[in-house]
Amino acid sequence: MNEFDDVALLLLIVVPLFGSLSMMLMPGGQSKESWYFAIFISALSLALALVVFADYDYDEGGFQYLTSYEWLPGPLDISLSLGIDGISAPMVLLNGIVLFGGVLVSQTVKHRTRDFFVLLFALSAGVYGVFVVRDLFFLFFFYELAVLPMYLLIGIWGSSTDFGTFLRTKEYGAMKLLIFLVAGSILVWIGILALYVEASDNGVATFSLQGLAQMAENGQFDNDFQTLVFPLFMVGFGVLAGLWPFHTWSPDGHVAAPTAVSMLHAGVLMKLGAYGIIRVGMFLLPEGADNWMPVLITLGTVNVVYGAVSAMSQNDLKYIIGYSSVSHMGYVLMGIATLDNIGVGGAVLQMFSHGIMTALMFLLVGAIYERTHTRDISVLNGLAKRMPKNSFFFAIAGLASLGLPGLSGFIAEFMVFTGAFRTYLPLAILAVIGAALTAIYILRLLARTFMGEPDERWNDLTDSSPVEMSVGAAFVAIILFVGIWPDPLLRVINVGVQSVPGV
Amino acid sequence: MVDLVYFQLLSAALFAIGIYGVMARRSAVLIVMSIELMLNAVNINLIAAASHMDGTGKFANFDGELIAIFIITVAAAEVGLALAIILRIFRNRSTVNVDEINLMKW
Amino acid sequence: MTSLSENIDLLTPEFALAGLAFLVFAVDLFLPEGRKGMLAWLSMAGLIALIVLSIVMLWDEQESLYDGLLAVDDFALFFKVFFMGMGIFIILSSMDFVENKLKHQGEFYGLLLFSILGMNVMAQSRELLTAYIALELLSFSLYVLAAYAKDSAKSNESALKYIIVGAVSSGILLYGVSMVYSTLGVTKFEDIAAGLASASEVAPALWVGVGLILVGLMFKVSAVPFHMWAPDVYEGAPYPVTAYLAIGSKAAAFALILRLVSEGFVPAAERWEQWQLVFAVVAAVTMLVGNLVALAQKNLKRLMAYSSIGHAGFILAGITALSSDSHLASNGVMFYLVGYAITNLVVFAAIISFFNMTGKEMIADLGGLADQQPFLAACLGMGLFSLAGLPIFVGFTMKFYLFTAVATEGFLWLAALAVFASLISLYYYLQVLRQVYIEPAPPGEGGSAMADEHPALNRIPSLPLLTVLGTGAAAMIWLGVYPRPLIEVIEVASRALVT
Amino acid sequence: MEWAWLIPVFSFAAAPAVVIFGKYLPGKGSWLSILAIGGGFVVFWLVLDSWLDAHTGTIGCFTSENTSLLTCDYERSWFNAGIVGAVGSVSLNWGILIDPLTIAMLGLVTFVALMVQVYSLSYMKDDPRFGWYFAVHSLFAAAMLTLVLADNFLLLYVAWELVGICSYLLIGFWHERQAAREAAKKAFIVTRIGDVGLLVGILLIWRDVGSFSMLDAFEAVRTGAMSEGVATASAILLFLGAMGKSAQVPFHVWLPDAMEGPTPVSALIHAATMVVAGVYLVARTFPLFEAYDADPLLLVSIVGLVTALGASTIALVATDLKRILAYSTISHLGLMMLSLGAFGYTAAIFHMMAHGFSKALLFLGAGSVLHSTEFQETGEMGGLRKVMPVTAIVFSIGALSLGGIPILAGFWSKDEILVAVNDHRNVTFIALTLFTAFLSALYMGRAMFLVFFGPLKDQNNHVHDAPIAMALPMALLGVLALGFGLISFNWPGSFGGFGTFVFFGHGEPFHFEVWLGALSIIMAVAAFVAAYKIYALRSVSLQGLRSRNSGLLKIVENKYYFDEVYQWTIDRVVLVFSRFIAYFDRAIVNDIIVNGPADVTRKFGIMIRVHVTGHVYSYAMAMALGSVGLGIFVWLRVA
Amino acid sequence: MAWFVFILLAVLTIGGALGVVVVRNVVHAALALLVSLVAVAGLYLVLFAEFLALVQVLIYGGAIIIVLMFAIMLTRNSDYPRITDNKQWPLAAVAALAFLGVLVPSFLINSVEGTHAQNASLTGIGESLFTTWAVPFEIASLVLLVALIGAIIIARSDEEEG
Repeated sequence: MNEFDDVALLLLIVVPLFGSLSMMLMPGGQSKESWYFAIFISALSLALALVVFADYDYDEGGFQYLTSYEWLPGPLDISLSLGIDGISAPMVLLNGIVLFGGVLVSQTVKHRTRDFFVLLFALSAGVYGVFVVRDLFFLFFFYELAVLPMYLLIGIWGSSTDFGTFLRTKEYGAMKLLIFLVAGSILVWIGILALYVEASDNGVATFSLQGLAQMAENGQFDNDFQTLVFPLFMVGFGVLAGLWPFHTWSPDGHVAAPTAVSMLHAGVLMKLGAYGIIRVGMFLLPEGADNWMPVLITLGTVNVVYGAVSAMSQNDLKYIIGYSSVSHMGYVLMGIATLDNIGVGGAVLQMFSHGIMTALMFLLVGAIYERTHTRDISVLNGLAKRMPKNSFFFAIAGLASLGLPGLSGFIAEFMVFTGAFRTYLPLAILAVIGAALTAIYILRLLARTFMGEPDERWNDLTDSSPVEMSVGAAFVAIILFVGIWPDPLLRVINVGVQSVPGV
Repeated sequence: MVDLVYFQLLSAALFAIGIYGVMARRSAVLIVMSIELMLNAVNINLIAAASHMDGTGKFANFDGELIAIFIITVAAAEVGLALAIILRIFRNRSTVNVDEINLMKW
Repeated sequence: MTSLSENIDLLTPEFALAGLAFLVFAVDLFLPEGRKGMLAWLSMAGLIALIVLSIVMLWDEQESLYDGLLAVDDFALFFKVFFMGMGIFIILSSMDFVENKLKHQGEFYGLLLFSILGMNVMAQSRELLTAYIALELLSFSLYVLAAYAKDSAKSNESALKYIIVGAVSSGILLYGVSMVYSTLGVTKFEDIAAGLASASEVAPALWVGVGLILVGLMFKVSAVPFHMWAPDVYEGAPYPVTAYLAIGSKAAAFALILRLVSEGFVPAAERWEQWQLVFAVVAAVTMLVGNLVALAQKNLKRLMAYSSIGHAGFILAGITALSSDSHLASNGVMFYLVGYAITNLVVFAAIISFFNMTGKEMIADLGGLADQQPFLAACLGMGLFSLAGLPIFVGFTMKFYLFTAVATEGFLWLAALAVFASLISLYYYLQVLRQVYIEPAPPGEGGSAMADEHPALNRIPSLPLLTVLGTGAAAMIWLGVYPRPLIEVIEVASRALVT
Repeated sequence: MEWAWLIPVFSFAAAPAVVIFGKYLPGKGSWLSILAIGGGFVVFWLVLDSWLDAHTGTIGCFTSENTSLLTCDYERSWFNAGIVGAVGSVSLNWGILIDPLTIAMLGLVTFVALMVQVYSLSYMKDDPRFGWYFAVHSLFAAAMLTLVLADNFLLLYVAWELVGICSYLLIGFWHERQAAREAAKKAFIVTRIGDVGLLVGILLIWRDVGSFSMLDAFEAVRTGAMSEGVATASAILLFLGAMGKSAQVPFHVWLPDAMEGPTPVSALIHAATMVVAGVYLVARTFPLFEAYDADPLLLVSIVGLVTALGASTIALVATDLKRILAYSTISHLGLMMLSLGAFGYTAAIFHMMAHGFSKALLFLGAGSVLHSTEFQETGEMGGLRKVMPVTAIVFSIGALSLGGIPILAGFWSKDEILVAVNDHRNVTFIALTLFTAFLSALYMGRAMFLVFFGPLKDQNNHVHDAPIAMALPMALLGVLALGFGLISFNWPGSFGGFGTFVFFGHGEPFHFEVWLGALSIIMAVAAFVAAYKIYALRSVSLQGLRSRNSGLLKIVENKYYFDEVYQWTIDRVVLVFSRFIAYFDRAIVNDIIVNGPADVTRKFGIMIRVHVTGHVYSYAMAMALGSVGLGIFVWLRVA
Repeated sequence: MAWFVFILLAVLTIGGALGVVVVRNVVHAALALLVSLVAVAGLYLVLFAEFLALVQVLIYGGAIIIVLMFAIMLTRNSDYPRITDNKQWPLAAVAALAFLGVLVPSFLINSVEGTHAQNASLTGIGESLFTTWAVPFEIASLVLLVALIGAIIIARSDEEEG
């Protein structure tokens, strides 16, 4: 290991944090300058993420880039120990990509730009942290850090939805989102406390993940305890993963959030939940996981179908995407719950692909909203004429989300199905049907919004800006790449999934 | 000879009366008086205990009386301060009726 | 028999502090009006000197004076430094306010110093009467300070309520003392432990007496149901005094409780386990009531009052978890006290400077603050997040530490409840934050814009307040990210406490 | 032969090239895709050739025993789920499977695609999205060819979905038209429903066999490793997919609407190639269908028969030229399915090709008619043979061929089907099949005569014949429609007749049931004569007939109300359900379950705050009671 | 004899106390308080705590009652006649009785059997007051100082501050 490898992961966390703090000290007001600086920071972090991902040795597998900094010795034994495995590596990459894209398209943020980026970077630092730490305390620390800026990000820069019939103010969305996520995180917190207590009763008082995982391996957590505690993590993290029926924050939150935040949130943050279930729930409480998986997979299936069905009759572009996120996270949960190496692998791949896909969608919707100031698909029409590139990208993203082969979505969903077919046949079939439902709302959206003759009111509509274009193109490229040649991603994921106990 | 317990009961009764006064009276001044009753109950208890102690040969100290002295001092100070505040309120609001002194609630 | 002069030098800081107070009074007489600001600097300089002095003199002292009335140990030293340092910041954040809104500045600072002296002795005392007298010194100063805005009806009222309820509580406490004395004949903490340990053949008067003493102390920390004075006094008292109440007197009372419990209860091993439940229940009720009622508040100070009640509940949960075999709980409590003090300082400094600018104290008035006073808003926001227990601020770390301690001592349910309560608290903190960051500025009384009616809103806060805000915020983040140094100091302190 | 994979790759390469560089190239890069498909066509000949002489396994390819299937596994992994080789891991390799069926399909697809693309050159020449059109065409060709070559179910499914999306894009090509949009959506969703069956079936097989390779599946069936239940279930599920793509009742509704797309598209996708993918699928997975006692085949034949009959009746009364052709397509697809269901494997494939050429021809003819008349209603036409002779001729060839006039391709293939049905199914089947044949002759005649015979309306005086770029492909297809049937005989020489080339189990030489042949000839001729009298000479009036069976007529004219039923289901069931869920999500889950507790908590706070009365004596009271409570608690706890 | 004295004084104490908390007129209440306090001083005598008795009479009977009287006079206004107990007095009575109910048994159950009271040596008290209890003593003086200053600051009206 050269010295870069020792600090690589630390840098991943520190760079955005540094960005956040240093921008805090920058003079406010000049939005352009802060934007440039933000691009610089996020590019840096993307580069780091790429290097880390590329250098991950998937033949060797296991945790790599291991480093540990003693933080609080003594009874609590907390240390900032870092390392990524095949599951977290793709997530780190995902965050790097989406963050970069999000910052690029945040050019449109003109009001209190500096504060916006301060919070955005704090958030992404938290996300990186969750993915790279191997200590329960810090995992929770960064988890909360990733959640808390959302309130202001949505509250200040968000937008309210008002469809005569029903009104959702951004304040409501923000408050609901934060309360929900924190409510979830307190379950996690309680679970962590329980784990620590149990561990210290068994002689080893520690928050270190691998220490606890070791104890779990030695069967020092008895079955009842695991069965009792696992739901805390399942639901607690599940809330963030949009687990039904704790999903309602997600459409409202996404709708209210500004573009970049929706991208990061639907693209990366929701993955934190699923990741937490794997990393904490399945690694530390394998038996509990085993006992609870039937419940989880059932809920996941409900997610899939419920999300798809309720997306069908939405009229707000963002609500459609929001519900589709609920539906797609359902696949992730299902995949996790299969406890089958392909299923879980599919879940992780789906996390990645959905991250890119949904980020792209929010980006494009954001671009549309910028210009038309509406997201009502009964008002929008014929945008393909006015914004051809935007529409083309949207079509690709939509097709990816309805699982068209050759696009990233297909392989992930397919793997989830495969895993589920092995384990829970009936639910798997339901899920396949749900996948078919996706086509309905996606095509409805495409037909209503992009096809047809545009109103004259859209005559002077401009296509998305070069920046948005390039970001969109990049995302489309990724979607295609993963869909056509997923191996670079999969071989990493596979080794990661293999080390999950019980798989 | 009167047993300690009777003094204790007496003090208990005095204390109860005092706290009743605090709870039941409306005039701030009367409330202060009732507080004095409570403190006296304390003193009775202490002194009685102090002077009954070494009968059982338990220990011979008069800390109780000492404490009582301290308490009397503090009580005096307390009365002074409380009355000063009451006077101030009377000057500002021309009432010492605690029913009317509730600008702040909930 | 010990003599008056024996080991007297170990009390030098206390005498010096008293001397400092007298000095302030004296100088006050000769200072012309308008130069009274000097006094603040004088007392701060004195306090700094005293901090240095006590650290140099008392580091690693392990003495017990006056056959066990007073302890001079690292625990006491820790709290001395804590209180005096806090005093400095309180003075800093009160200077403008006192300057513009109050009379008798000299006495203000003098009384402040006296009350700090009272706190110091509270942290040192190992005997009921000493503790009580010190407590009264603190309380009296606070009574006076609460009434300091003489012409404000609210201030008078708060002082009256405070002194009456306070007197009742000290009456109850004293009655407890008398009962303890009448059964044991002594009033030292360790004797209480011994008595409790053998409580089977002593009169129940002992338990009841101890219970009444606890009532007196829980009044000080405004634990439910002895909390009702807090909102009124907080609301009525002058702003700096409110801050002082929230931070200082609470911390002092907890210092006393810490010593009382760990010297007077914990050693009585299985008896303590019986008593733990008492604390646990009070803690649970306190954190719930405090946070729930806070949801319904409109007035900033009142909100802070209820929030402080809620936090008192958390700390009491920590007290519950005190045990003879681990320092985790005592560390947790002390860490929490420090973190809470710093966070509260920041929050209060922010709202004090807002009050200095506009003279408003309702939550709704904070609207649009982020636009006129970004720094102020940022500090307030960070403080509130920290109070709500979110990273990267000390609030998160201290809560995590404390609740972990509580959980490990077998009170997982209490820890879980605490976690839940802090979720409730998040809601009302966010309501304030929403005003500050999201809502537009409300129109002033004149109907025109707030900023026009209160031009001060466009000026930066005064230097002392900026100092408090800056250092406070920095400390919040530092302790939130890397609390290890502090915790190591605390470890030393609690080793002096639990041996 | 191991180069067969090039066939799709050409077009796959062409598609993005046209999209990206098209606008800089002459002809919007259309020639790129034509070149690509042309290359495919060439390679097809090579493949065919190398198969016909010595189909010995070449490098990387091997002939599996017990089947005539030649597979080439290129050891190029597409993706590996799970560590390669670890238990339960799934690795997917690129690979192709070649057998006469494949080769036949390759021929059909490459040739028709080539023809249609050439045709489109002039047909679409002034369309703004000219380049895009060709790009999608290439993509479609590539996907279709992959579908044909796939050696494993997953690859097949992928290609299957891709052709689906291409058809979606092409149907909706003129998306400015509401109808086109809806048609495209409908096509995709309806087929998608079938695809659910397909995917489930595939995964079911995989679950049982542990591999996606078709050979393994067939092997498992052969050795009985796959239980009858699984075999039957998966066969039926696969057939669902086939029904979707091949527009079998009740999934046929999308095909007529698909006529909203450009006519060449209809010719290629909705006549010759994509719609027969279903037939191909059934043929390809025939082992599954005929395994054990071949229950699925009965289902297949029934569905086929119903489809054939129903569609032909509708075609009889439809007035829109393209729709007539569409329903005729459905009906003929039905015939193919029927034949497959009746073990008429060879016949089905034969008819598939014959029909492919003829129907493509008809559509292209129709295309040139619409192109220059700009009408779709047969009522607006008539007598066009005077102004567009070439078109008239080729159209008539196609019509006659499908109508089953001897020596034209359609006749032989239909005859084969009749034989198969006659051999394996009961008399009802054969009777109805014959009736269908008669009907198809009738509506073909009707279409032909309505359009090209009778008096010429002077609104059509300006009409001109097809330009060369359109005429040439039609001509070539015409030749095939005319002569293709001849390859079914055993000619002396290497080629032992179609039946010895494409067959399932054992190849049988061409045979001919005289009475059936005669019967079909008579009926076909009769039908055409009748049609001539009715629609060309107008000497026979149907008014009486119409008025007598007006009720029946109404039903048929309304296409048996399938669309209405579906519309109703969607509006009244699906959307209502969806709205209900959406409402439930907001009103119940959100406003009650979510906001409820929050509100309750806040209200509770407001409620209990009154305990701080503001009266100092009640504070004292609280202290007293508190102390009492604590005292009592201590009594209980400590004492 | 001692019993007789004790009972007499006890009655006076309780009576006076009750007078404080029930009578309608504040001045009478103050007088009742005086009675009770003096009776308490008497009890101290019974307990041989002469010094305490002295202090009691001086400080309470002397200082405190006088101050209270002053306060009453200063705060006297028209509504004194109707000042009585507040609305919650019955509840208060219950609470007080409950308190009593907690205290009494705790004294009765195996209480300490101290018999004849002892005389405390003044010297002893003085001695320990200036050795062991030196610190509390000094702090107490500070408490008095604080109270003094506070009283002055609060009570002094600003207009006569020039």
